[in-house]
Amino acid sequence: MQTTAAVPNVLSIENLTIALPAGADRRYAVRHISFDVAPGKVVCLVGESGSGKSVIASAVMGLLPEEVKPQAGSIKLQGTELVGASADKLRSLRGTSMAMVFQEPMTALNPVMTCGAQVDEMLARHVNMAPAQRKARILEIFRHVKLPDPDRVFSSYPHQLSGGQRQRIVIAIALILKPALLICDEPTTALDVTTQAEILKLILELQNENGTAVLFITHDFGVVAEIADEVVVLQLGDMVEKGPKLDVLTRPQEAYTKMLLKAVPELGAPQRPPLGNAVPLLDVRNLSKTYKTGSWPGKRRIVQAAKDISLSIRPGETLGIVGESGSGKSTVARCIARLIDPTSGDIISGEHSFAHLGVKHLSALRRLVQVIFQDPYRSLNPRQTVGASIIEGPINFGIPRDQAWARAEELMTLVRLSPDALRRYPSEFSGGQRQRISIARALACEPKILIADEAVSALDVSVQAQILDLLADIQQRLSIGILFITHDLRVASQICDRVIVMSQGEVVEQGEIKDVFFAPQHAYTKTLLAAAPGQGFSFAGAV
Amino acid sequence: MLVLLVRRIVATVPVLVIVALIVFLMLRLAPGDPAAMIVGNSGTSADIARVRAELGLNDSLPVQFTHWVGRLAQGDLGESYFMKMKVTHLIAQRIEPTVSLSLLTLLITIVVAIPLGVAAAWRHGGWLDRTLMGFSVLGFSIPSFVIGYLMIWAFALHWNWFPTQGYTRFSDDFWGWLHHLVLPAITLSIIYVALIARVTRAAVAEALTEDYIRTARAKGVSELRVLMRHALANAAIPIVTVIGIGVALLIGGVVVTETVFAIPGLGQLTVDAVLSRDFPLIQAITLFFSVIYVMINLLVDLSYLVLDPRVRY
Amino acid sequence: MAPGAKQPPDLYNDDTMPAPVRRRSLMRRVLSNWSVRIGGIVLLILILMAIFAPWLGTIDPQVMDPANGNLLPGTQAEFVSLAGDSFNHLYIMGSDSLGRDIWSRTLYGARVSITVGLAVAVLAVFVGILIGLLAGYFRHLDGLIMRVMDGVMAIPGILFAISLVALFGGTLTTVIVAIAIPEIPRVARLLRSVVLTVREEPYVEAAMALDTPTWKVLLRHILPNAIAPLIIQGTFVCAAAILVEAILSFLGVGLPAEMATWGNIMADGRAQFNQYPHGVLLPGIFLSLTVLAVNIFGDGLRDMLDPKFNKRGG
Amino acid sequence: APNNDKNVLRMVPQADLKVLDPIWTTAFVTRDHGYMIYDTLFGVDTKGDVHPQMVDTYTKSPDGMKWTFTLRDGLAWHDGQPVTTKDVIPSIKRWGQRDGLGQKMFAAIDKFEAVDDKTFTITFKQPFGMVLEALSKPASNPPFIMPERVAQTPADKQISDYTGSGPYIFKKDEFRPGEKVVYEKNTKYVPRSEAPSGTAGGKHVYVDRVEWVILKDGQTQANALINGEVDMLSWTPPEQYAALKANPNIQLLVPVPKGSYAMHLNHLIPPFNNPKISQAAIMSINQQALMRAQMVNKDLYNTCTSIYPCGSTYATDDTSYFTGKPQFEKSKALLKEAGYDGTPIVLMNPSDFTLLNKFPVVLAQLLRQGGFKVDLVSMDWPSLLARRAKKDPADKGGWNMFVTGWGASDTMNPLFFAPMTGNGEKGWFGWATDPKLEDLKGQFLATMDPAKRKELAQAIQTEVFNYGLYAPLGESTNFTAVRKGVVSGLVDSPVSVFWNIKKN
Ligand SMILES: Nc1ncnc2c1ncn2[C@@H]1O[C@H](COP(=O)(O)OP(=O)(O)OP(=O)(O)O)[C@@H](O)[C@H]1O
Ligand SMILES: Nc1ncnc2c1ncn2[C@@H]1O[C@H](COP(=O)(O)OP(=O)(O)OP(=O)(O)O)[C@@H](O)[C@H]1O
Ligand SMILES: [Mg+2]
Ligand SMILES: [Mg+2]
Ligand code: NI
Repeated sequence: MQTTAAVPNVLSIENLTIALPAGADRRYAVRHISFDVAPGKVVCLVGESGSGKSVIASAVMGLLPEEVKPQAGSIKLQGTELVGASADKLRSLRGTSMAMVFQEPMTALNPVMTCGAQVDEMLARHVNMAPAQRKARILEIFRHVKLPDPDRVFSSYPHQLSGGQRQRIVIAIALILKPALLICDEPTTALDVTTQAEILKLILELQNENGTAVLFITHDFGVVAEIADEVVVLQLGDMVEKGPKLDVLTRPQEAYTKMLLKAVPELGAPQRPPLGNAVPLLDVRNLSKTYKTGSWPGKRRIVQAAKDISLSIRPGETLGIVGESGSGKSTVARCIARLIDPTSGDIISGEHSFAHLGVKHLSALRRLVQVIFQDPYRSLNPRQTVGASIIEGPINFGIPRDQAWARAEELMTLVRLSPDALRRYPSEFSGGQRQRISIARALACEPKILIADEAVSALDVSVQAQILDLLADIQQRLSIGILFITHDLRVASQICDRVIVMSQGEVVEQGEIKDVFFAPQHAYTKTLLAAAPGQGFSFAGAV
Repeated sequence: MLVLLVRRIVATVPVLVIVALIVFLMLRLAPGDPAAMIVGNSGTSADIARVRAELGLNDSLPVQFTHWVGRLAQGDLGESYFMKMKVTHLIAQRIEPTVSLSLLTLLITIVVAIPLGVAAAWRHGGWLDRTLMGFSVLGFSIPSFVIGYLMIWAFALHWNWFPTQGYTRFSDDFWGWLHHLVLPAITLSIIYVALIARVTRAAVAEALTEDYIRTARAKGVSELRVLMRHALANAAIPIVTVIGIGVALLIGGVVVTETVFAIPGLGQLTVDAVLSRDFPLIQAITLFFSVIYVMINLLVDLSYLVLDPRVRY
Repeated sequence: MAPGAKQPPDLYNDDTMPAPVRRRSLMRRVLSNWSVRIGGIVLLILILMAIFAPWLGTIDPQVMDPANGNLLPGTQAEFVSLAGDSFNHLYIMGSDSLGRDIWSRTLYGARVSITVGLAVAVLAVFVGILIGLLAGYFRHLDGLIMRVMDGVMAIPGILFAISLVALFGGTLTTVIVAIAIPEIPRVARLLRSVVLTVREEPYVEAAMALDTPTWKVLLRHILPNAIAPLIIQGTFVCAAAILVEAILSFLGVGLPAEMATWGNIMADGRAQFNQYPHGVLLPGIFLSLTVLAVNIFGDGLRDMLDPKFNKRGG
Repeated sequence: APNNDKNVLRMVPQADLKVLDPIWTTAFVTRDHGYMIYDTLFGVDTKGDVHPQMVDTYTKSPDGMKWTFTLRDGLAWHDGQPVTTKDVIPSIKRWGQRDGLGQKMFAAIDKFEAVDDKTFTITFKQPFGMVLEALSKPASNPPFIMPERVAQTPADKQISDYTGSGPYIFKKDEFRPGEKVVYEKNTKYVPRSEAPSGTAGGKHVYVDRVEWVILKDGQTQANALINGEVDMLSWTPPEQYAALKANPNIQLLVPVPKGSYAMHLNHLIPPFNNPKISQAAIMSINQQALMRAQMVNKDLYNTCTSIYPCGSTYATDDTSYFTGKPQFEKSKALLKEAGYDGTPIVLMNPSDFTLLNKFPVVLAQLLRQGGFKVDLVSMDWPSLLARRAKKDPADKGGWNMFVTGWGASDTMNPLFFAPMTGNGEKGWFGWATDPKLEDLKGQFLATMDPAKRKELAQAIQTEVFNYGLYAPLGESTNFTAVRKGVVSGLVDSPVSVFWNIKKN
């Protein structure tokens, strides 16, 4: 980045160290961080969860929680020192010189204020303009961020807009005063891939237009590949590596960076053991589910979450279901596991049909099908030891306690945890470890089919890679069928034999990975694939 | 909107039927005989039997209940056993003092408690917060009659600023009305301030941890605006909900406060009616209070529509 | 390369996974809270005083000596009981209008108040749990149960208690039941809402997938996670019950007037509040102190146990 | 704020006025209300002598079997209509259906007729010695005269028209039960010319308006009086006596004679169906301790062993074994003799009734000293009233004993006193069966000779103790508290009356 040395940096951070209060998981949130952001450039901060990315962003904005304090170093915004600046000073800089876009578009906006009013606050606070002028200006920026029907949006409340639209509002707020620095803290993580692609495009466009400097935080290397000029890699608060995008992504110097890159799954058909023409373990035919919510005297609402879904799973096969949020993936999974009652259709295994059996007669299905859920923090009962959770199923099926316990110890080894861990509580484990425990719990019932509902989506790439690997290993050994639900096409392509693409409760396309992902037929599948960030980058291959 | 209102009102009917049934059974299954009470000290057993028959107390319970409900459906709540007056008339006489006391209390509470709660939430953990929470726990812990007696002793007897008892009608004399209500309203509002301040603090403190507060701060708006326009506006629902639930507390407090300050309101009427076993009166008052409670909470529910644009029934 | 960068973890060796954080035991965490400590110690002292009342300079709380009525605190006087025994007695907190020793009555009254508080809390919480579990888990019962609860809730608690005690007579059982019933819907609602949220938790779904029978799901998975809010609610119910007992006595519909309870002592004292405020204020201090201690204790517990304040711990 | 309006008298009555028909109920406060708005044919003065009130002149035949009465001039209802014998006769008849003495009188009456608008006669078929006492009866129920249309209300229905001919007019539209009762001066009332004394004499009214303010709590009553918010407390709460006495702005008066308290026993069921056991209970009484406990201050009570008000016509201290002082040993001996089996006696305590709730507590301890087992059962006053009507065994919802209070007007004459019955289950609660008592009462009723009456009164007293019917616990002085220098002119009377009061 020698070429830009002549232009003064918009943001320059030097040797920044931020201490954490006593009792936190480590002493420093970040240590010895130094990097610059030049005008018109995008600097990406990457790192696993907890590496200190957000803390840096908050420090720049002056929005650190009271108990977290910068201890050393400096943050200069267009030459103004921000460390130790007064609250008033920071407040006047916020919005005008620096602005921020946050991760959660769903919660970043005040739910009881209209969108227009929330943008207007920015103008009312910082510039002297008549209300009518302000409104004109807001409508203009709404058009600029490509919000449809700006007039309606102006008087809408956040909940009346989609996630992508809300994020556009947040961006409009951030950019309306053309700040010199824009900080984006995982602005697209919560969005669907297609929306994510649009938002990223928008940010780049606006940045180019105004020459804004952008500090972009993400843990998704696809996004990094898409957007960054420079990359800063963090590990547990330490700066591990920094440099221009291509250097870092294709010629990483540090082992940690290499490890991270290697863990990023690739979009490509992997080598999977061939499947015989075995009899399906489970046949799902024309499954539909309609939710009816609201009870008298409230209003009734009807959602048709799954329509006419048919699928089958064979031993040793991994069937993926992909689709955007709300497309009905989880609904299908829950119906198959009979955690909810399907409205119509059939679930057949051997000569049994399970779709409409009463809850008391589901034992056979319970033995056949087990589920692993997305959120590792909530899928284990916090008040039960891990061991008690694991042996619960076997005991329910009539296996003596000792035997169940012995089996649990074996399973712990299988999922690469120490058998001692059985006596501990879930809160003593990290997210990845908990997910392994969930797998062990599911396996304890010796199921033939494992349903993994977004089982790796909440995890860091490195941990995600471990779990995927573990699943593949187990499948190979036990020859079970896996129904793998994900929204991440890269992950799906890594682990599945076949995929089903769902949209709005319906199957739009299904088939082998190589067909669906590399020769998609349906328009929806095509958009989905086109929107995946970082195409053309082969991260693991770089190492 | 109108349909909604009607539906919600209709939905309260089963609740009120249950209230009516509970109250009726409670009264009839209890020992104690209004007839004995009416007859007085020098009456005899024969007198009691005569009065029982006159009041219809010898009929079977279902008969008595259908009788009562039947008349209720026609809007007739019956006549007091003692005072030959319609219970509706008796209740009507007592509404004004109770409503005045409650409204004044509510006013004091809202004016005092909400700013305090917001301030405490803002300086979460600071001295203001601690003092306020200390006060609020204390407010919950001192029986209101003790507070009432101390108030009378200090402000009415010692300093002579306020009357010790009684009530003046609003229409007769506004200042007299206010003069008579200041002490009771303050007494009654203490526990209520404690409650609302606490809830406000908790709700605002929680709102302050929300992402949109960070967004607001990132815009550089002033702290006061962050507190009022963003945090308090979003905390309004729990606060209003508790104000609604607090009506039950308020009614309980009214009974005690009216006794201490000899305010001729519904609270006193209740105690009187219970102590004299005036069944029709007890039934009517309880039903009346229940209707008030249900209606206020209906109002609270409806207020969500205004306070939170996300709420749709 | 930045100094101190760590080696990448080996994908297949679990030893380098973040070391498990040892959770401090719940008990120790709770006891480290100042509110819990202060509230707990005060409560403990009060309970000990109630238990050891006979050895704390007290006399029979019922015996009276009308000639020694309305003595000021600290008076030493000759006590002549109706039975004719006489002895010298120090009236630490003075005497009431019948010449009964307020200190003795207050200490013995602590037994009643604490019993009422605890019994009401236990009763309300227990019945509330049953109803809440039923309503929260068996959705078809929910409508009916909740309408009944709404009905009970719509009757102002004090009115209900006054009526019940007045009508059925002031025995300890009636008073406890009368104070507990209005609290039940609140506990039931709380529990129901907890059940409704907890039953959506993935671990409950997982338990269902493991073929765990419903009653076991309720007892093992749902109830334990509802315990914290219930204990907190229980402390507040307990505090409220102690106050309500006093209010009932104050209104003349509480426990029998001759029984030594804080409410009765104050009800007796209030007749002469202006001349002899000690008859109300001294037992009042004990009452307030107890309620305060229970409230502070509950607040402390809430800070420690409430999931809202304690996001991932559980 | 202080009530400084000279024309408005604000006072706290003895209790809350709920029932407005003084014939229908015996409640003291309803009787007081009756004296405000109604007039009676005869009144009694403080000495107990009877004087004509609405009656101008009367004559009786020498044998006392026929009486003729003439109403005085100027009597008018509040609505302006004149009072005539058409009103008087149904009024007295209605009263005669409810009142105990009235019932006895009508049992003896042969004819009761109007001669003209002003004159009526009563003819007896058997001797009845208490005509004037009955027609002037100050205690509940006094024979108030009501308009004909009102008097025709059946005796077991409450009246709903409150037109009277007394010195005050009841303001029905301002009546708020539990809050206040308002009376206005009856400007058309013509008082008698004699000086007022008791319920007799000239009933002059010097204020335009009397407001009864209902305050239940003693402390509140005292506070209100001290602050001048009310002018007068009809019955000073015992607990407030000392404070009010010490207050220079308050004056304490005693316009009404002392009241008394009595222990009543249930003679229908064991153990008090045995007179010996009843006597044992009476021997355990310690009047001094009981009165001290209930009345708080020694100025407020005295012991009195007679069943009649001490100092009144019939009172004597010839009270058989009863001394008012505890005789525990004798009591125990008697119990042994009678074979008391140790079943606990159910003593009812009206714990909400501040004028009665301490007696039972003390009494229980005394009875235990006297060898009884006692089950002190607390309840509120309404429950007590209900329970005392139950004839079941004590352990099945019945009762054995309770304490209640009476006015001097009740106890001054054995025939006025409701509990003085020996006719078994037809009688008052406790249902004593004592033919001798009934016989003595009959004789008392028939004679007009004062000396004979005195003799009979003594015999009745002796019989009461021998049977163990009930026992007096002592007398209490009921002070009326007024704002000193503001309120004056209270009339001494057997029952509370509120005319002749001046305010300045
Ligand atoms: N208020 C706080 N109190 C204590 N520790 C904190 C606080 N805020 C952050 N931390 C700690 O600081 C470290 C860095 O957190 P930060 O939120 O910056 O991580 P991140 O890189 O943004 O992770 P993620 O990808 O999960 O958002 C973490 O270990 C976190 O636990
Ligand atoms: N319990 C429920 N009651 C009513 N509607 C529901 C319920 N659960 C899900 N839905 C609706 O059904 C639709 C499908 O939801 P589902 O959870 O199956 O989607 P998904 O594909 O798993 O989405 P995500 O990727 O966000 O998990 C959505 O519109 C959702 O709002
Ligand atoms: Mg972050
Ligand atoms: Mg899902
Ligand atoms: Ni006034």
